[in-house]
Amino acid sequence: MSDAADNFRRLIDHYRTMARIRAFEETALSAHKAGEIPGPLHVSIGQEAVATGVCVNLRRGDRLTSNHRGHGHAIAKGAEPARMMAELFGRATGYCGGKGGSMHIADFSVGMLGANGVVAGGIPIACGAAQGLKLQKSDAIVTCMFGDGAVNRGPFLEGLNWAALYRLPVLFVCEDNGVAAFTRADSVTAGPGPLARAIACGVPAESVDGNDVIAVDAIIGSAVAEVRRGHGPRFVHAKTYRLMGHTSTDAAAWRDADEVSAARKRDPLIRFAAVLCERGVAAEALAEIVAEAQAEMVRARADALIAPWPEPAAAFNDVQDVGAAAWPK
Amino acid sequence: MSDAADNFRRLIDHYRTMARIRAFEETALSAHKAGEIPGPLHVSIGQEAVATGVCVNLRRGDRLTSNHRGHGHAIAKGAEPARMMAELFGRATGYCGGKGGSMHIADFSVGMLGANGVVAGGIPIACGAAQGLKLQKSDAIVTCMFGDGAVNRGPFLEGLNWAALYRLPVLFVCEDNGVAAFTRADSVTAGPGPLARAIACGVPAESVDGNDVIAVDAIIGSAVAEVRRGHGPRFVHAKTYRLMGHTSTDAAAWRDADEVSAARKRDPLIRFAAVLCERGVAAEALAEIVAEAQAEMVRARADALIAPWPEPAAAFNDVQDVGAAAWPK
Amino acid sequence: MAEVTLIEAGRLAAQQEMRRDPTVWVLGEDVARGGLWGQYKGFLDEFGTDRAVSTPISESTIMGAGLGAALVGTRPIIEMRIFDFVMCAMDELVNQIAKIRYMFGGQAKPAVVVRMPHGMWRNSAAQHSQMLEAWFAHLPGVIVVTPSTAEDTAGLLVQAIRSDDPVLFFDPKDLFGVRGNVAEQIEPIPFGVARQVTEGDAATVVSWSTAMPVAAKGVEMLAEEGVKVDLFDLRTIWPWDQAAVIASVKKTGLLLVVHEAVEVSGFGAEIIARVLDEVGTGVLKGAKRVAAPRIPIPFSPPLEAEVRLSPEKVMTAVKGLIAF
Amino acid sequence: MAEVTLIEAGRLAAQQEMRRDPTVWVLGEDVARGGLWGQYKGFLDEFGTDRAVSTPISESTIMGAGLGAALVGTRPIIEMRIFDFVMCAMDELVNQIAKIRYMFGGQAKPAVVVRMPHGMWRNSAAQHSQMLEAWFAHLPGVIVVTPSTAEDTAGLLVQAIRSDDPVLFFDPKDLFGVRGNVAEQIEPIPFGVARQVTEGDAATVVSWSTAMPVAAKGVEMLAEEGVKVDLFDLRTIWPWDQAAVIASVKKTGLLLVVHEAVEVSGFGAEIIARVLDEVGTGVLKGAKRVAAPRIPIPFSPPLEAEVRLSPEKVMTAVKGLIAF
Ligand SMILES: Cc1ncc(C[n+]2csc(CCOP(=O)(O)OP(=O)(O)O)c2C)c(N)n1
Ligand SMILES: Cc1ncc(C[n+]2csc(CCOP(=O)(O)OP(=O)(O)O)c2C)c(N)n1
Ligand SMILES: [Mg+2]
Ligand SMILES: [Mg+2]
Repeated sequence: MSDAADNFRRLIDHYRTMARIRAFEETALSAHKAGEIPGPLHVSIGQEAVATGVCVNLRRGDRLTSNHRGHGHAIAKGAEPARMMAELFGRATGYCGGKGGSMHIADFSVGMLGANGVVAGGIPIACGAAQGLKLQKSDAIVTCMFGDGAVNRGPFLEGLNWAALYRLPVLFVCEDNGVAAFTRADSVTAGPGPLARAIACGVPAESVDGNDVIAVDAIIGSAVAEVRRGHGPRFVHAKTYRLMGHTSTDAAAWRDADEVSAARKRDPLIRFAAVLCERGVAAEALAEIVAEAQAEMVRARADALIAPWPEPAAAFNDVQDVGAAAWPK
Repeated sequence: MSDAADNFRRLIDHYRTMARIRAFEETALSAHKAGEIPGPLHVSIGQEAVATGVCVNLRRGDRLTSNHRGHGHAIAKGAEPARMMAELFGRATGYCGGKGGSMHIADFSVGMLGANGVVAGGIPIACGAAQGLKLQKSDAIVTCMFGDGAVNRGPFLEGLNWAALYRLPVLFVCEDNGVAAFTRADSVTAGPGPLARAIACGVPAESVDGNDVIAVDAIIGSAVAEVRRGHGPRFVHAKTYRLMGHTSTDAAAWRDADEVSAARKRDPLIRFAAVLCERGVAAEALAEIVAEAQAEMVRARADALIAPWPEPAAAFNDVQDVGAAAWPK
Repeated sequence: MAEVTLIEAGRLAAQQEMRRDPTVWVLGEDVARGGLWGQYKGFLDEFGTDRAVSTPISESTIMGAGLGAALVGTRPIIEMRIFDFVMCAMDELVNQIAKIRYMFGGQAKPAVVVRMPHGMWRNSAAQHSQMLEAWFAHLPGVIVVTPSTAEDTAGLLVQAIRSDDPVLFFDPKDLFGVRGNVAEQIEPIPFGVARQVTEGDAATVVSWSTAMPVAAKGVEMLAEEGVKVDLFDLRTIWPWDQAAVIASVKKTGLLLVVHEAVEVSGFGAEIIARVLDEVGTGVLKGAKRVAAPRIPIPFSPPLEAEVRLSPEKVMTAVKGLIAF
Repeated sequence: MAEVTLIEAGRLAAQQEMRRDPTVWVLGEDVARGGLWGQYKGFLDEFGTDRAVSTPISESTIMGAGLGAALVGTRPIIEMRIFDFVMCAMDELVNQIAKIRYMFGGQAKPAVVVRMPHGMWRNSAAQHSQMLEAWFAHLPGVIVVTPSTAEDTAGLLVQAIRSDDPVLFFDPKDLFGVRGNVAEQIEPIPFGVARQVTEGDAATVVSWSTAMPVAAKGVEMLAEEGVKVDLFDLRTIWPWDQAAVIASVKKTGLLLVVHEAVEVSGFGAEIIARVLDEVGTGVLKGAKRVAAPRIPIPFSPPLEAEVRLSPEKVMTAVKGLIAF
């Protein structure tokens, strides 16, 4: 097949991935509203281009650490939405058998080493995973996703210094949606920003428009190549926007309406659809991709709803080997 | 009095401060060797120009946080060597009544908010002290001293970002002696170094030869002026050398002999004595300053040796108000 | 008097103290917006950005800066948002705040209040549900406050803010909505004084924080069956009201401790060991704990239910003690 | 068999396992130089910079990187240098390592050993002397190892390195110089099996880590007066050998727990509460603890002495129990 055809297919795949992430989270939101999903739910609606553009450059054996807003990362890395949805629903068929929920989805079989409920919690873990892989002479790399909030936590400095020091195969991606919970990133981050911090810790860094999946794909593509070649860690700062509130129950009403409506126009799915149309993709073809994605997630929701709950006794499994499967005294 | 005379007196004072720090630590080392001082002892021999050049620019009401290698900082800030020595000896007359020892000397009456046994432990404390002072509309500033080892701990990033964000009156001083315990700083610090990190966190920063007391005095003088004017934090990276081992029991034999002997030639006291002689100070005058300093510390040692031990019951004081002065059950 | 929720009671107490004393201020994430729980609603407008400080996600520095600010004479309320995040600030809490006064021979006055909403709440899973208050009873230098009602939250928070000792204040997440009557002028409640909830001879039941309403319900069900017990809400576990509990055990001979935290090495163990030490086996005829198994908190409701206390478990335990 | 010090026994155990299994490696500060205590002497030369990793002073990342490396199939030994510094890495330990297997429904295998030399040692003062092992017994997801002899250090460290569970290994600083005989081929010692040191009917004495030699000395002095007791070294406090202790208490009826850590909410409380729960007051006639007051560790020798255990205190406590 020609390069052009390859490239074209890659773009369509981007769109499909983004549409699936969007559909997954919209479905999850509505299930949450309907009381089908317990616990807090952080959706990444508006940020799909980052997850997509990053993970398309990764192999299955590559590892990924994520944060509390990680559905997109998991789907893009190859996790099955049905098992993710079941996990959100707290069912036995979920990735963690219902023990984790939204903030702790992991699928080790596709290298997804887990979401994390602690901001910046994944950074040291990613460094160590890379160190362990290097020790075992693996050619796999580790991608570490975190938000703008994480750059103000200590492990950011420690981890970047660490990865640079040992020339570890880590790709750091700061998914900067401009806000941490209910606080604007620029109101709590002094100095020139994440990029300068990464460079100051010895990690080569670049910025990208995180709402432009083609740009993300390109910049990550070259960063991944560098990392895989053994040139040490790379850092990409992807600027994006969180269209929804912090959690499913937050209306984010404190944000400037103009800002939000401007951001809606930069919605990565809408922008990318326009690009694809320009390049000759029929609107119907895109609509079909969206419809398929929605159908997949509706099915996932329906399946999750009738999936079995975990046996109560399962609460005592997988604590640790010692004293397993019993009330430990 | 003329500016020149003022300046000259300032230089002589520098020399006296440095000589006193040196004499204190040499005396403490020999007392430790003689078994008079229990616990670990970290001396800053070779680094006296930093403490001296920094603290000469501070007022009594200014605060200072220190680290595990803080005798020099305390003396330069105005603490009494006799009470410090008594503390090293674990006596009731020591600054902490014997509860702290070398790693926990504090003298709040001169703004010395304490040494710290945890690397980088003083950084958040300094930030908060500055914030508290600012809240109270004080014009006092806070100086935060730490080593090159601290720049690889998380609180470094958090604290610098914090101080820059709230434009706090903090002067950060990285006393870079090239080594952290038994590990070379350059072997564990990636990227361009502490200066770049500070700048990346939004704190204006400069470097100085930390073995040149005049240079330290000058650069700190202008940094302090900036900080006191309300321009926010400043960072000074002072390059120096630890002439002795990590603790009193470490011979630091792993270091290159040539490196150490080269460093001995840059001994800040020797270098500064040469400068003073060039400027017309008689060698005898300097010798007298040294002799006085030594006599002061010999007296401090002798006094400490006969000072009373704390009453055993004092162990139960100053834990907290609730349940004070008794075995708490 | 106003009937308010527990979280609002805390807000009123902090507000009262900040109005009274200009050295009191609060720092933590999202404080500008009123805090994650609305516990500082209106503070930014009333007290300004210098006293209602919205911070970066920098727990080490939130905690350590609070300490530093106390060292120069202010009285910070350090807001940790959710208890579990204090794990990012343990050096500052354990090695600095708890020890600084002692290490420096009394020179330092670490007058901070550290607020840490703890416990299970709406299936938040393992990293957002922990209760480790027992750890801090084991840590010299700190006060450990564990209220369960709106009234106690208000009075104890006032006491905490006025205290020169560092106070670890565990807000009970699951009880934020319970209501109580808070006075116009909130009076401080002293540390170490238990609140007796019911009276009876059959047994002594001791609880605190989120376990209290469960224990109370169990005790109520027992009462309906004619079994009357002394029920105490400790309110603070360090110091804790040994006198009240011991006096009661001398009457009842039986002791049950109910807490949401893990049973193994929880504070219930200390209460039992201490009471036994004081009264001996001549007096204490039996002692049990109703608490959580030693497992992390699972997400899924049926799994979480395995960890949760229930009035039935409390009832069964008391009956077991009596039968024994 | 070689007679070696406790610290050397640990070194031999780690060396043996690193020779046996190429996925085992060590990371921590000053490891290149052999570690602060010489516990990795020669490792750099033998295993190279990839398996004897000298790190920056970045405790959060030392701990978290160890976990990450375990997730991809290696078995790191995470060296914390001195226990107190683990406070800089508590999120990684408590929220990540201890919970990850559970949260992820068994997908993760956090096979790490975290070595944390703890306790008082040569007047190191409050920030370098803590013992908080009881905290980790209260923390689901981890094993807590607390050896007191060279033999046990060797055998338990081998077991720890081979364990798929995360193991918190508390090296006893004050006992680094005690000697013992370590076999050419070190066999693993299973967790949760106490070592019985002496036998007797008068009382049951339980101890671990640095308190063990003190307890043993007290027991020896008692024996000289004709009072013979069962003395157990628990060796691991989670899991702990409940069967052995309970069987002994059924014989003696009296229980003394001796630990260096603070008495309040220490692990002694758990042992007493648990034994009482199992055997009842019909069997358990008295229980006491010999442990530290709830104060930070002071620097000065006469103050530190107030906190330290002594054989006399052990003797007095046993006699008190018997007289009671
Ligand atoms: C250490 C820590 N502190 C606080 C929180 C509470 N919290 C959860 S998400 C969040 C905001 C994170 O912002 P960012 O990293 O930018 O990610 P985003 O939510 O924008 O995707 C906060 C403060 C946490 N989970 N962990
Ligand atoms: C958090 C922490 N980790 C480790 C240590 C042990 N330690 C004490 S001093 C030291 C080296 C510190 O180096 P640096 O900051 O450069 O100060 P220096 O000793 O060179 O003056 C280390 C690792 C500690 N005290 N605190
Ligand atoms: Mg964000
Ligand atoms: Mg240094």
